[in-house]
Amino acid sequence: MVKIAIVDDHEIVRRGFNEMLQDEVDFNVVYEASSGEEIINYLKDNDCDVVLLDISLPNKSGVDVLRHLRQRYEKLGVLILSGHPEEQYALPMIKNGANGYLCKDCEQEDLIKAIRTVSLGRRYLSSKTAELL
Amino acid sequence: DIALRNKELEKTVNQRTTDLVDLASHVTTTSENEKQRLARELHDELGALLTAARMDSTWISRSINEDQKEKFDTRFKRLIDSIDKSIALKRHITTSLVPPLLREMGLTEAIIAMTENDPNHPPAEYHVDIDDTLTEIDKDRELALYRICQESLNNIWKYAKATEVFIELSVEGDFYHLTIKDNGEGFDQAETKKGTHGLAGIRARAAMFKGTMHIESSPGEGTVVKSKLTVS
Amino acid sequence: DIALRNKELEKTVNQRTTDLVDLASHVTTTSENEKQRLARELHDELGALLTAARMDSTWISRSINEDQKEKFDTRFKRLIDSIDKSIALKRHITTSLVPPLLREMGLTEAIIAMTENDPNHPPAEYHVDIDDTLTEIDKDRELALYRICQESLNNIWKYAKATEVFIELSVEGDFYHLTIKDNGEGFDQAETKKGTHGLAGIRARAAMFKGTMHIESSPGEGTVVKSKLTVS
Ligand SMILES: Nc1ncnc2c1ncn2[C@@H]1O[C@H](COP(=O)(O)OP(=O)(O)OP(=O)(O)O)[C@@H](O)[C@H]1O
Ligand SMILES: Nc1ncnc2c1ncn2[C@@H]1O[C@H](COP(=O)(O)OP(=O)(O)OP(=O)(O)O)[C@@H](O)[C@H]1O
Ligand SMILES: [K+]
Ligand SMILES: [Mg+2]
Ligand SMILES: [Mg+2]
Ligand SMILES: [Mg+2]
Repeated sequence: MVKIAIVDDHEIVRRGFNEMLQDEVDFNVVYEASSGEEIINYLKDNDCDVVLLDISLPNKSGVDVLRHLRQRYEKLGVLILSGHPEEQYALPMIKNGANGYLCKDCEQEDLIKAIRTVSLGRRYLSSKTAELL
Repeated sequence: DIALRNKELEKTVNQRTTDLVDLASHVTTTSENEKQRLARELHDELGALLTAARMDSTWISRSINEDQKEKFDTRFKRLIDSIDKSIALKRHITTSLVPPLLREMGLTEAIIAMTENDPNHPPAEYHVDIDDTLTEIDKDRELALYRICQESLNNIWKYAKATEVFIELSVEGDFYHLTIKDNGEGFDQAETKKGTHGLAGIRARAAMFKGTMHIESSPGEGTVVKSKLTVS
Repeated sequence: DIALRNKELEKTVNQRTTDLVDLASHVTTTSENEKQRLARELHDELGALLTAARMDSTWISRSINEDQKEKFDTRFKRLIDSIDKSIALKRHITTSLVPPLLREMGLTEAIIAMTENDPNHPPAEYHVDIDDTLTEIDKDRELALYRICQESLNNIWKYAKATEVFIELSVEGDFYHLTIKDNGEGFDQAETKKGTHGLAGIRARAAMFKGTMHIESSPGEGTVVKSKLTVS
């Protein structure tokens, strides 16, 4: 079972991602957080394999959350799901410890593949970004 | 008495300068605030709605019965294409309003991103040297320093024909020092062009933080733009 | 020699004034142009895309076989709702960028529209007196006069607690005279607040057209904001 948490400040977006993962029998969305603070609190008492993390969040930004999680949970897979342009954002996010970067308008297959890859402790990058790296 | 008049004039110069720097900085701040508000509305609010719309339309197009797929195929393609184009447009507008990476990653990453070679700009070698200790710059100064870099690089791309560019940011005493240097064609400062505002804008950004700006340039000798801004 | 120094100082005052007013007006103009570009992009480009997306999604939702309608019902509702909300947001952003009616109906109508009582603003009685002969104002001055009214009314709504507001626009000699007067609480001009931009913006708008702005106010006495701008 891959335990997944979704962090995004828009309910409609969290629900959408959740629905995209429904049919994967080995995926389990265990938590939805609307802020960085919420996911940080959740992970104090619960564990999870992959966090889908938005960059633009109220208060603590996605990058701050990313750095925080990276420091504390070495094995946790953090997959950035962003509305920002990949060309500018993907590399810096990876450098700051993200295990993968995907745009929010990605295809369902890519999302599923990315989660699987990251849950196995590997990195997930689009070919465009991989080339830059 | 002429000496007295002189004193008064000097006072007037200072008052005028303060008032007008104030005015320029108000106007600049208003315009930046407005851009940030717009970017937020577009990126956060509109972004969420379009993401949701995209998810729903792809889900429906996939879940529809095989025997009906063909009938709706072109419509779905067009629908998803419209949403994708809306997302791309939203992204494009947002990037034109607020500096990419600045809010999220801080000044160093944002400046480095500006110097990444881009086919739209003449190629050059960039040397970025930003003091590691500079992590706690406040948001307003961060934006001012970014805009100064941006304007200097724009000038370099437009005029300098430089092959090397140095960007250096350090803190010394009460000031941030930002130096942007190129090895390009340089220019004669005596021949000031009318109706140009880039350098004046840099000067205003520095003045907003009780700082100054200073140019060294002459034809054939490259250009150095040095700004300093108070740390707080 | 002190007389010479005097001359130089005078020159400096003038140069400073020109430079900074020039910069402030440049920033204001750039920002207005940018808003217009954005409003156009949002209205024309994004508007067209969203309208197309709305039409396609309703067409599909209607044309789908009866036996499948139920299965997709909630999804279609949500999809169309997201698109509708995007359209509403786009409209809201566009209106915040460019004055509604100004382009289409001219200054008088646009100002009257601003004074129509709106539940978001404290109620007041408005007296708008705009010289009939003022039909041929150029677009830039029209926008400046509109923005001055807008900012003054914003202040009145935020601070004045006024029950009556007078807006008067006339032309005398080489100047447009715009006076906005309220019978509200007034304020002490000596106590200038830091970090406010509204009145400074009005001053900049007037300065852009070789004009001035002038305030009369004291606590309990209401406020008058008088601006004048050159006719051409
Ligand atoms: N790095 C540079 N190399 C060569 N010339 C430069 C450089 N920077 C500025 N200049 C010269 O200085 C002039 C003024 O620059 P400034 O940025 O103020 O105006 P501009 O770029 O011409 O117009 P604007 O910035 O308002 O679009 C330029 O027109 C150019 O001739
Ligand atoms: N019509 C008015 N009645 C009472 N007080 C006013 C009026 N107009 C302005 N003021 C006072 O003058 C101050 C400065 O106004 P200004 O428009 O410059 O700034 P602001 O409205 O406070 O902020 P901003 O316009 O930048 O959002 C206000 O804070 C308010 O105290
Ligand atoms: K599941
Ligand atoms: Mg968000
Ligand atoms: Mg320039
Ligand atoms: Mg105001």
